This record gives sequence, structure tokens and C-alpha cells, in this order.
Amino acid sequence: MLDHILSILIFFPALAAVLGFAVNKNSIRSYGVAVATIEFVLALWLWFAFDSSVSGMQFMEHIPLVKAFGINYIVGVDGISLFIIILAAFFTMIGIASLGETKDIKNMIVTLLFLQMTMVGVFAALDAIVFYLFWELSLVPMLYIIGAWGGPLRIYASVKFFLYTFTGSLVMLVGMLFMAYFYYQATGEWSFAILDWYRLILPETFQKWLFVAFFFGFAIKVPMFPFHTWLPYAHGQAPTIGSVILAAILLKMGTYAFIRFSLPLFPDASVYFMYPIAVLAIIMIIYTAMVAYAQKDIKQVVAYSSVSHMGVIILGIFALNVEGITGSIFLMIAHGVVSGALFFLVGVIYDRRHTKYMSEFGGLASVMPRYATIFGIMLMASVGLPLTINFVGEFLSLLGFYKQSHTLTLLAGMAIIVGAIYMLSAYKKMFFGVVTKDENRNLPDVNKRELVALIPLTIITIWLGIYPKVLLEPINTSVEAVVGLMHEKSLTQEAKSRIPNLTKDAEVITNSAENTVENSTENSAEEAH
Amino acid sequence: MFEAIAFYLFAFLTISMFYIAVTTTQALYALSALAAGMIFISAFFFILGADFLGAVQIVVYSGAVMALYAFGMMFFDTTREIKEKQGNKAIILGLSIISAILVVVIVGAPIIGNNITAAYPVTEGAGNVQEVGMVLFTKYLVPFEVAAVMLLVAMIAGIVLAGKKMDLSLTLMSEAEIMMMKEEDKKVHL
Amino acid sequence: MEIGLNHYLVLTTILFAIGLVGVMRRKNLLMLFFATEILLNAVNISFAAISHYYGDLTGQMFAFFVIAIAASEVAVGLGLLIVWHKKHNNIDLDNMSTMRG
Amino acid sequence: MELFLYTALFSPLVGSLFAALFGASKKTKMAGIIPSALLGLSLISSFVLLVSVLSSGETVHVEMMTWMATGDLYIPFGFVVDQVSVTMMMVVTLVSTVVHVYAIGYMDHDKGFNRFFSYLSAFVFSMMVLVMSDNFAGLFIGWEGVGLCSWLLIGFWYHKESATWAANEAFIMNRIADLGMLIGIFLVYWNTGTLQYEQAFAIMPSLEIDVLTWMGIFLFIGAMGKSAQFPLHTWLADAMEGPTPVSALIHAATMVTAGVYLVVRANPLYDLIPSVGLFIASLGAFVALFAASMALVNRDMKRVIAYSTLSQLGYMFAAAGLGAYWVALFHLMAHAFFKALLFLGAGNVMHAMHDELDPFKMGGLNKVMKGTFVMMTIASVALAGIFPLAGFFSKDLILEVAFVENHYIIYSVLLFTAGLTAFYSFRLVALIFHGEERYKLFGIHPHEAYKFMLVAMSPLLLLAIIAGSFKMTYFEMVTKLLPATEYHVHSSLTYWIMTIGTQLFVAFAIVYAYKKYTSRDIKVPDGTSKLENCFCYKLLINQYYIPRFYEDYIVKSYRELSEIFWTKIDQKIVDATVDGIANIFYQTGERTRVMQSGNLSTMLKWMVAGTVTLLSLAVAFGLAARYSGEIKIFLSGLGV
Repeated sequence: MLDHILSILIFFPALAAVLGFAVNKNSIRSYGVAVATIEFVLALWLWFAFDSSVSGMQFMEHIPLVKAFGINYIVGVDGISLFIIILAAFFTMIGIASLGETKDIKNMIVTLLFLQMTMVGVFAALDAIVFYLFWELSLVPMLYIIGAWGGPLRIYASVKFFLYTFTGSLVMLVGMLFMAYFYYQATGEWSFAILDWYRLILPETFQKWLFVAFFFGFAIKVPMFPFHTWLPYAHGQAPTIGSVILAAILLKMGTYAFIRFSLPLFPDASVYFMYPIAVLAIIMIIYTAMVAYAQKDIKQVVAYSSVSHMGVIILGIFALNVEGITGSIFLMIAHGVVSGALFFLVGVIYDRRHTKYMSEFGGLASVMPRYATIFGIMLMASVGLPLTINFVGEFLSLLGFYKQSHTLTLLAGMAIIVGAIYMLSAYKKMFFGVVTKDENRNLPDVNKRELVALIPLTIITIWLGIYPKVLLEPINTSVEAVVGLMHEKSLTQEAKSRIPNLTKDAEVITNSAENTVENSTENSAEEAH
Repeated sequence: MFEAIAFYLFAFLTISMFYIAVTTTQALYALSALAAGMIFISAFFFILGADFLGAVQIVVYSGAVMALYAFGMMFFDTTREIKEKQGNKAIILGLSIISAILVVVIVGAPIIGNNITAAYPVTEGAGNVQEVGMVLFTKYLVPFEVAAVMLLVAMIAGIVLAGKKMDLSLTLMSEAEIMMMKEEDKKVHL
Repeated sequence: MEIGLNHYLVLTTILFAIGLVGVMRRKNLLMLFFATEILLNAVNISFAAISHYYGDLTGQMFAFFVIAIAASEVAVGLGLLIVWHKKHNNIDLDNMSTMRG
Repeated sequence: MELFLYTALFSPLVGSLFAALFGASKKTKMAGIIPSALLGLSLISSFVLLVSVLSSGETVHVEMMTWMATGDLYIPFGFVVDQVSVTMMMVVTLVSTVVHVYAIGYMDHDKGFNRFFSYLSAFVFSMMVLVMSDNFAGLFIGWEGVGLCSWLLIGFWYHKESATWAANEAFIMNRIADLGMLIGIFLVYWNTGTLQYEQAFAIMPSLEIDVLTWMGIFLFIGAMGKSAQFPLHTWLADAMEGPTPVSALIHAATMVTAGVYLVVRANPLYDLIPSVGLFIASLGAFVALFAASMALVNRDMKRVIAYSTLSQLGYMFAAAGLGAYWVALFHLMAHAFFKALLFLGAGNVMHAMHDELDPFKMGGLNKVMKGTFVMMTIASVALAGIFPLAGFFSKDLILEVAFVENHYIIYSVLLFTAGLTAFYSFRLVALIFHGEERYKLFGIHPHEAYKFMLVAMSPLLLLAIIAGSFKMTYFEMVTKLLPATEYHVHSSLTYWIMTIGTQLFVAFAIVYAYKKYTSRDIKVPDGTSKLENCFCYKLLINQYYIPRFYEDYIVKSYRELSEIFWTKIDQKIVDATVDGIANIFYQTGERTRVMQSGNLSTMLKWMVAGTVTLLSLAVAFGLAARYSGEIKIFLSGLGV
């Protein structure tokens, strides 16, 4: 069973979702919780069985789909993707468990289970086509969730979300096809397997073009400035569970793909585009934080804060060294937990008052002390207080990028200031002061069902803030392999100097890569040029 | 010389007949002009030595098709003037001429380029009908049979389509009756 | 004054143009059928002419099949036309707008 | 020894968690007593450690577990008890134990009693982490931890708008400085490859001076925020919105001195960059004078003491900047005792006066509040630096340092400030405890605080008196770690002239303050007197207009800029562009929809048009293919 655990993880929720149509409406909730719990336990088992000293892919499965074009069903997991898969399983579980009174709850749970399939699929896929398939499929359940259970502007928001991200991924698809074609040119065989692509050394100009093509797909998903405008709408209109999954997992696809595709495939282009992307990331950090400060709707504040934090993740990725990339992966998980929790929290108050405007609240700290406490912990995690999960990621990301540029890091570090500004002022508006509105006087505090989601998230937030080593170790091993590969593959002098040389891993890479393939690639690339 | 005169004469006649056919408001005139034009076209076939084709043209077009139209027209109220809104004539004319020229260029290009050789050269000493028969029943046998079936299908289709409610005649019915019939139709559909 | 292929081609051009004018200009469906016949015949002439000048029978064969198709088209088309007329009491093109997008 | 270390470190945390258990429930005395007892335990452990360090000179260094490790980075949770940190530990645990016990009485009637002790103990834990950590990252944990607790405690009465505002201001301003600190930490890591103090400081001498200078500057920016140095000083005065024990513990004795601690801790670094040190000293001297001047006229008892704290922090930085780290640390310690005492005394007065803060509305309280009166007077004398109280030894030492190091400007500024300090301290004492009983006008019936609160304050009183006598012991201990520079004025004559002169100057300031503010015709100022209308007074009472400047130009513009970013740029430009692109397609569809009018005639026309287009393309491509050779020649002729 362990040999096929990834396939089981991917297709079990989908199968369960199909069967879910036949389940009685009254028992669908427990059915959903059961399925998601099994899935989560399986994911934990995956972690348990995972060997963190191995840098390469584990639990690989390989089934040819279209032999003539080298399209295979390949899945595998390494330290980079492992925890995001677990996080996806975790969020689906607590998401379903804490689902409030929802119309068409059956459809919702079935959709969530489908969504889980696509999420796990994206992070486990090692074939570009399979990856693309899950990447696009993930849009469909989300579109449905926003469109069917969303707020008044839900149609606009969902269509915008769908079309925007879809457009980006089409450009990415072109890049993938070209990449496969290039592989064909170099080796005489078609292949969409990412691990095969890793062995290709592309000439710099090709790298740049392909990097840009992939960048569009990823950047819109992240979303990077100036492609971020779909996000506030999507978050603003989506139901709580939609926002949670969107913020916690779906956004991570973009940043994950940067690490999986852009960096190892195009090391020179990554170095070449490092500064422009860093500048974009800094604009993201500061600009969206300021926009968040101007919001009147608490959910929008959290949404924009999401964008701001994603900027730090991008910055960490383009630090191009072990510290930065490890930090950014950790921050992905951290941000997933924290912003997921924040969206849950916003959902709690929305369920009670059916408004998200901060001006409607005030003085909630005395009415709902437990809620205020959990919100406060998450707020502090969001502003990156040490010993919370976010700090580790932010610290490492910024630390990593400091190696590349001092000034830009100084600017990016503004994140900790501007983040504090909007978060604290939002908290002040909602929780401090005296209760002014009568409706707020008798609000019930968080109930058990909500605590099911919030308590584990709080525990994780603090636990991983104090003891991040459990995650950092496997992540570190895989990231070292990626960085080593990048250093090995890079052509330009600048890239060689920017990407640190990790000798111990470099040897392994050289052995595995076939020099002949590389040479022929280079030759044909020259001809094509 | 004779050929030239014949060509120009029939060219003039065909063009004018067809011109009348597309411009006249009277359906009957159009029908007559079209039938005449068809017959004149068969003259070209004869000039070009395609005797069989010429004969078919007369039989099928001037005979069968025109008769069909004539029968068809009996159903319609041909005396009724149909108002035809007209768009921009320049566009219509321009588009027609350009596309006609393009069609001819495309069809004629390989010939002008002298790149083609005859796939089924005309057999010396045999009449046109014989030649056609030989090609038609060897190389084009299958298409020929298919065409035959198609004609059969078309015939049946025509009968079925036109044969519904043959007992009614809109031309003879009054407006009120027609309206009533339509109402009933709607009810059935609902 | 030798009549060459070009003469025929010019003639068919003119006839084809007339046919197209008919197609676009007429609003009476019956007239539209007439115009279609003209188009087909124009092409038939060019087939026959090319066949003649190149000593190749293929052109004639095509013309033959075109005639066959034209005949069946008329049969079916006319049938449809009659049904339409029975339903709507006219055969005006402008009234056929159920395909408005 | 490790056991004592862990006890000292974690018992406040246990206390905090214990109190947090009762956070949402009704007030229980236990929530106050248990954390206080645990803090006492921590105090005892710290004392044991102090004795051990003092007697054997050995330091305790433990590594609890790994925190972060990736790439070459390795950060453990490591703790060290050496001469410097044990001093700080003593100060922190001692003052906080006193404050905890005091707060049991002070917060007696407050609804958030349990919550308060949870926060307060959490603060002590963070502070302990800060001082005991053996690396910069651990320092930063404590650094941010105390910031968080400070936010929680300033905003403790969260229903008060001013309190929450002050809390947020304090947090955000500290964050600005923390960025500097973070950058400093990055610089240390990338240049030395480690964040452990020992290793990092060992590598530093081999680094370039530029790098070291930047390191020093950025770390000091961090220190500036926490220690409220100019221009990040405004939060400290506003932080007085918090409960008074908080002000005593956090905003006088411990947290604000973290900056000084950092500079002292990083002494190997600052020794290498004397120019930065000089800057620190100058800034310290400036802040000393600057803050003291604002204290002269302020009419809020707690704010006066806050400015006094600020001013004393300036002294400490002046000493640290000049390389006299042990002097700075000594003053830090002495200051912690008497300033905490002063604040707690002020707390008693506040309680007695029903939270009235304006000393002009008090007067003559010495009759009702004898104990408090004595304590505050002694604390003020110590603050003024009168022999033989604690302040004399530490403050005079700083003056000597400035003199010996030949920085006469700094010396004279500090000397002048000493006079101001004496003046405003006794202005306060005189206004509160002497003169007419003006409070009667407001119908207040003051009463003395609980006995046990006064008893709780007594250790501080004792230390404020006798701390000076530890000077030599302390010197011997701490100089095992810090540069052991003894500062002696060259000739003993100069020394005596200086010391006696200073004492006389200070004594004169005290007498003058007494004379001026004990007189019978002190009235509650109503803004009409000549003094109140003069420019200097206005400048000082408005804190040099700096808070207003921040509010009008920075906060407001930030808010407006945010608004513009959102409404103008995000919605009108970025999002509008996206929607615009979508609209182009939509409009194209809308326009071309006319083609699908359903009118067969029109559609036929479009069909013909389409045919024409396709045919033209066919012809064009055919020609291009036919004449490709010629086209190539032609194009190459054109130079394409």
C-alpha cells in the first residue's frame, strides 16, 4: 500500500466524493469528516514513512499514458511538497469538520473532496502534463464554491478568478509544450517528466523566454503584483471555507511551482530576473500592506495581507540559497496555517453578524474573550512574532535574500512594520474600545465546532514556531539538492556566483545527470539559435 | 470563326438571362430566364465537345429541375410581391466580383502554370459519350453509385417534406383560416 | 479570334459574380435557389472548359456530379421550402431569424 | 547550576500560563499569588546563580534544543549565565517580584486581575529570554516578546481609546527599530556565519571596518526603539496609559533598558567602531537633556517620571557609547531600583487620588501618605544623585567618564541635565506632598495604600539607598567580561572639585524646586499665567511638537497614501487594466454579435465575405510559396 500511497492520496477523496452523491443528506457531514480524516491519517502516514535524509523523490509511481509523446502519470514527493500535501489534507479535514450551516451541504462536501484531489495532485505530480491537468482542475471546484455559495458579487468574482488564472496557465502550457519540444530536439525523445527536464541545460536566451512563460502562470496564481486583483474579489465573495482553502493551499501552488519548475529548470534566467522579481515582491509587500490598511472590510484586510505575505515568500525563493528557499517553503506552510486561521476567524464573526465591516464592531474583546484571544494569537503570528510559525519563515526568507541585496532586504523588511500597522489597527477597531452597537452586546463566544478548527491551528502555530526543526530538516535536504542542481546547471558567471556551491550535493547531481545528453542539448540549442 | 461567334453569342445570351433571373421581381420571369440560361449553357458544353454533359444539362436542368421549380412555385403565391430590403449594392457587387475572380484564379492557376497532365486523357477515336461512360463506370463507379443513392434519398426526402398536409393549400385559404391553423399548431406544440 | 481557355474563364467569372449578387441581394428564398443554380452552372462551365483544353475527362466528371448534387439539393430544398411556407405563409429570408445570437 | 538556570527562566512562564488558565474567569487571588511566588523562586534561583558566578567566576552555558537549522544557519535555544546576564537577571527578577506583589494590591479592584498577571509574568519570561540568550536570534525572541507584552499591558484597559492607541504606537514604533535590529542580525550572520555571541564576536575583529560600522548602526537602531531614544521616543510617554505597575516594571526598570543591555552585550563590536560609539554617546547626552527639558513643565505625574526615565537612559547610552560599559550597566541597575520605586510610589498616589495625575491638584499629601512620601523622596534623592544614595555612585561615574575621555561637551550637557533632573524630581515631590492641600478642592479623600504594598516596595527602597556600596564588588565581577577600564580623574584636586561642585549644583536645584513649589500660592494652572503663554513653555509642554509632527505628517500621510493606493491605484489602475483587457474581448464579442443577427441574408453576406478572405489568403500563400525564392532575394535586398 505504501508503494501507491500517493495515488491513494490523490484518488481516494475523488472516489469518496463520487460515492458521496449516494449518501443520505443527514449523514453527509459525518461521511465527509470520516473521508477527510482517513485522508489526513494517510498523509500523516506518508510523513511517517518519509525518509528525511533522502534528497530525491520518494514513493514514485510511474504509469505511461501516451507513450509516443512521453506523457506519463508520474507522482512523487520530496521535502518540498510533503508538508503542503499534509497541510492540504489537514485543512480539508478541519474545514469540513467545522463547516457551519450551509445550504446544499452535500454539494459543498463533495466539491471539497474533489478540490482535495486536485490539490494533492498538483503537489505530487512530477509530469508536466499531469501537473497542468490538476492545476487547471483545481479551478473548477473553487469556481463552483465561490459561484454557488459566495456573496452578492459572486458571479463576477468567480469568473474573474477563473479566467484570470486560466489565462496565465495557458501561457504556462505553451512554455511546457516548448520545453518538451526542446527536450525532443535535444534527445530525440519526447518527455514531459520534470525529472527528465532537470537534466537539460538550456542556453540563456531560451531560459529567459521560457522563464517568462512559466512566470505568467505562476505569478497570477501567487498572486504577484500587479496580477493580484482577482484575489480580493475571490476572498471577499467566497464563503469562509473557500477563502480558507484558497489562502491556505491554492495560492501555494504558484510559489511551489516556482521552486519546482522555474528555479531548477532555468537557473540563469532566475538569476537574471532576480532583481525585477524582487522589486515586484517588495512592491507587493509594502503596497498591498498599505492597501490592506485602507480597507474597511476585515476579510479584505486578511486577503490583502495574504498578498503581502506571499511577497515575502517570493523574495525567499529568489534568494536562491538554501536559507532563503527553505524559509520560503516553511513560510508557505506558516502562511497557510495563519491566514487559513484568520479566514476561519473572520468567518466566525461573519456567521454571527453577517457583516464584515470593521466599523460594525468594536469592543468585542469583552464580549467574546476567547475569540479575541485566538484572534490575537493569530494576529501576532501574522505580524511575525518570534516563536510563532510565521517568524521562522519570514526570518529565513529575509535572511536568505540579504545575501543577494542589502537595500532590497531593508525595503522588504518593512513588511514587519507595515504588517503590524494594518493588523494592529484592524484588531483595535474590532476588539478594543467600548461596545457601541447593541447587536454586538450578546454575541456568543466561539462554539465547539469552531474550536475544532481553531484549536489545532493555534497549537500548530505555536508548536512549529518553537520547534520548526521537524519541518526544516526534510525541507532542507531537498532544497540543498535543488540549489546544488542549480549551481551545477548554471552557465553564466554571475549565476555561478549568486547561487552557492554545495559541493557535497553537486557530486551526486553530476553522477545522475548524463553528460552526453547535456552536450547534445547544448549543440542543438546552438543550432536552433 | 464559327466557334467564336457561337461563343460570344451564347455568352451574351447566358449573361443577360441570368442577369434577368437575379434582378427581376417576378418569380415567373426569373424562372423562365433561368431555364433559358440553362439551355444556353448546354450550348457551351456542345461547343467544348462535351456532348454527354450538354445532353445531361438539358435533361436535368431544363427538364427536371425547372419542372420541379415550376411545380414548387404552384405552392407559393407568386403573384404576391415580396418586399426585398436592399443593402449596400456596392458591397454586394464588390464582394461578388472579387470572389468570382479569386475562384477563377484558384481554379485556373495550375493550368496557367502548366503544371498538370491529363489523368484521364481523351481517347482518340471514341465519342464523348463512350469516353464518359468508360471513365464513369471504372474510376468513378463508387461515386456514381453514391450519387445515385443520394438522388434517391433526395427524392424521398422531397416527397416526405413536401407531402405533409398536402390537402392544405395556403394559397387558397383565407388569412383567418391560416391564423386559426397556426393557433392550433401552437397548441399542439405546447 | 481563337477562343481560348481564358475566354471561358472570364465568362465563368461573370456568371459566378452574377450568381453571388443574386445570393446576397435577393430576399426571396426561391430566388436564392435560382442564384445557387447559377453559381453551380458557372463552375460547371469552367470545369468543362478546362477539361476540354487539357484533354482530361476529370473536369467533365466533376461537372456531372455537380449536376447530380444540384438536382438533389433542389429536391430537398424545395421540400423544406414548402414546409416553411406552410408554417409561416411566406418565404422571406428576413423572417428567418430564429438563429439570432 | 543548570537546574537553577531553567528554574529562573521558566518559572515566570509557568506562572503566566497558570494565570492564563483563569484568564476568562472571575478574579481569584491565586492568579496573583502563584505567579508572584514563582517569580520569587526565579529570584532565588537568580540569586544562587549570582553567588555562584561571583564566587567561582564560572559561567553557565546551556543549549536546550535546536530552534532553526538550515543550510549553514544553526540557531539553538541557548542560554548563558555570565557576569552581565546575571546582573540583568537579578535586576529583572527582583524588580518584577516586587512589582508582582505590589500589583496584587494595586490591581485588587480590577476586572482583568487574572489576565494582568498572566501578561506580567509573560513579560518577565520574555525579558529573561532576552537577557539570558546566548545568541542574537534568542535575543530577538525576547526583544519581540517584551514588545508583545508591552503592547498587551499598555493596552490593558482596552476600552480606553487612548490606551489602545498608545499600545499600537508603542508596538509599531518598536517594530520600526526592530527592522534595524533584524538587518543588524542579518549582517552579523552573513559576515561571521553564526549568530552565537561568542563566535561572532571572535570573528568580528577580522572584518572590514565598514561592515562593522553598519552592523553597529543597525543593531543600535534596534536599541533606539526599545530604549525610546530620539526620534523614536514618543511612545514611552504615551505608554503611561498602562497600569502603573506596568510602567514601573516595563517602562522604567527593565524593558526600556534592553537597548542598553544590547550595546553592553555587543561591547566587542562597539569597541571596534569608536565613531559609532561616539554617536551613541552624543545621542545619549542629547536625549538626556531633551527628555529632562520636557519633564520640567509636564503636568502629568507619570509622564514626568517617564521623561526622567528617558533622560536616565540617555545617561546610560552616553556611558556605553564612550566605552564604559560596566558603568552603563551599573547605572542601569541602580536606576532600575529607584525608578521602579518612584513609579510604585506614584502608583500609590494615583490610587489615593482616584487616578488623578496632575500634581497641581494634589499637594500636602505627606500627612496622609507618610510611607509613600518617604519612599518617593528617597527615590528622588537617589535619582538626583545625592551622596550616599545609589544615584550618586552611578551617575557621577558617568560624568567622570565623560570628563576623563575628554568629551567636555557631553560632560557639560550631562552635568547640566543632572541639575534639571534634581529640579523636576523635587518639583514633583514638592507639588505632591507639600504645600497647600489642593486636592480638597476636588473632593478627594486620599488614603494610604495597603501595608503589604509598602512592604513589597521596601526592598527597592533599601537597594536605592545602598546599591552604591556594591560598586567595587560589582566592578570586579563584571569586568571579567566587560572591558575593565577604571576612570580616575588625573588629579585628586580636580576630582574633589568636580564631585563637590556637582553635589552643590544638584543640591541647589533641589532647594530651588522646593522653594518654588511649596509656596502657598501655587494654584492649579488654568493656562492664563505668563509662564504658560511663553514660547518655551509651549514648546516643552507640547513635547517640541514632535508627536504632532508625527501625527500630521507621517501617520496622516500614511493613511492618505494607503487610501490613494487602494482607491486610485489598485482599483482605478491595476484592476481597471485587468477589467479593461477583459472588456476589450467582451466588447469585441458584443460588436461582432451583430453578425449573428439570425438574418439569413446578412449571414450570407458574411459568408461571402469570409469566403473572400479565405480565398485571398489561399491566393496570397500560393503566390508566396510559388515565388518564395524571389521574395527572399527581394527581402535580402531590402536588408531585412
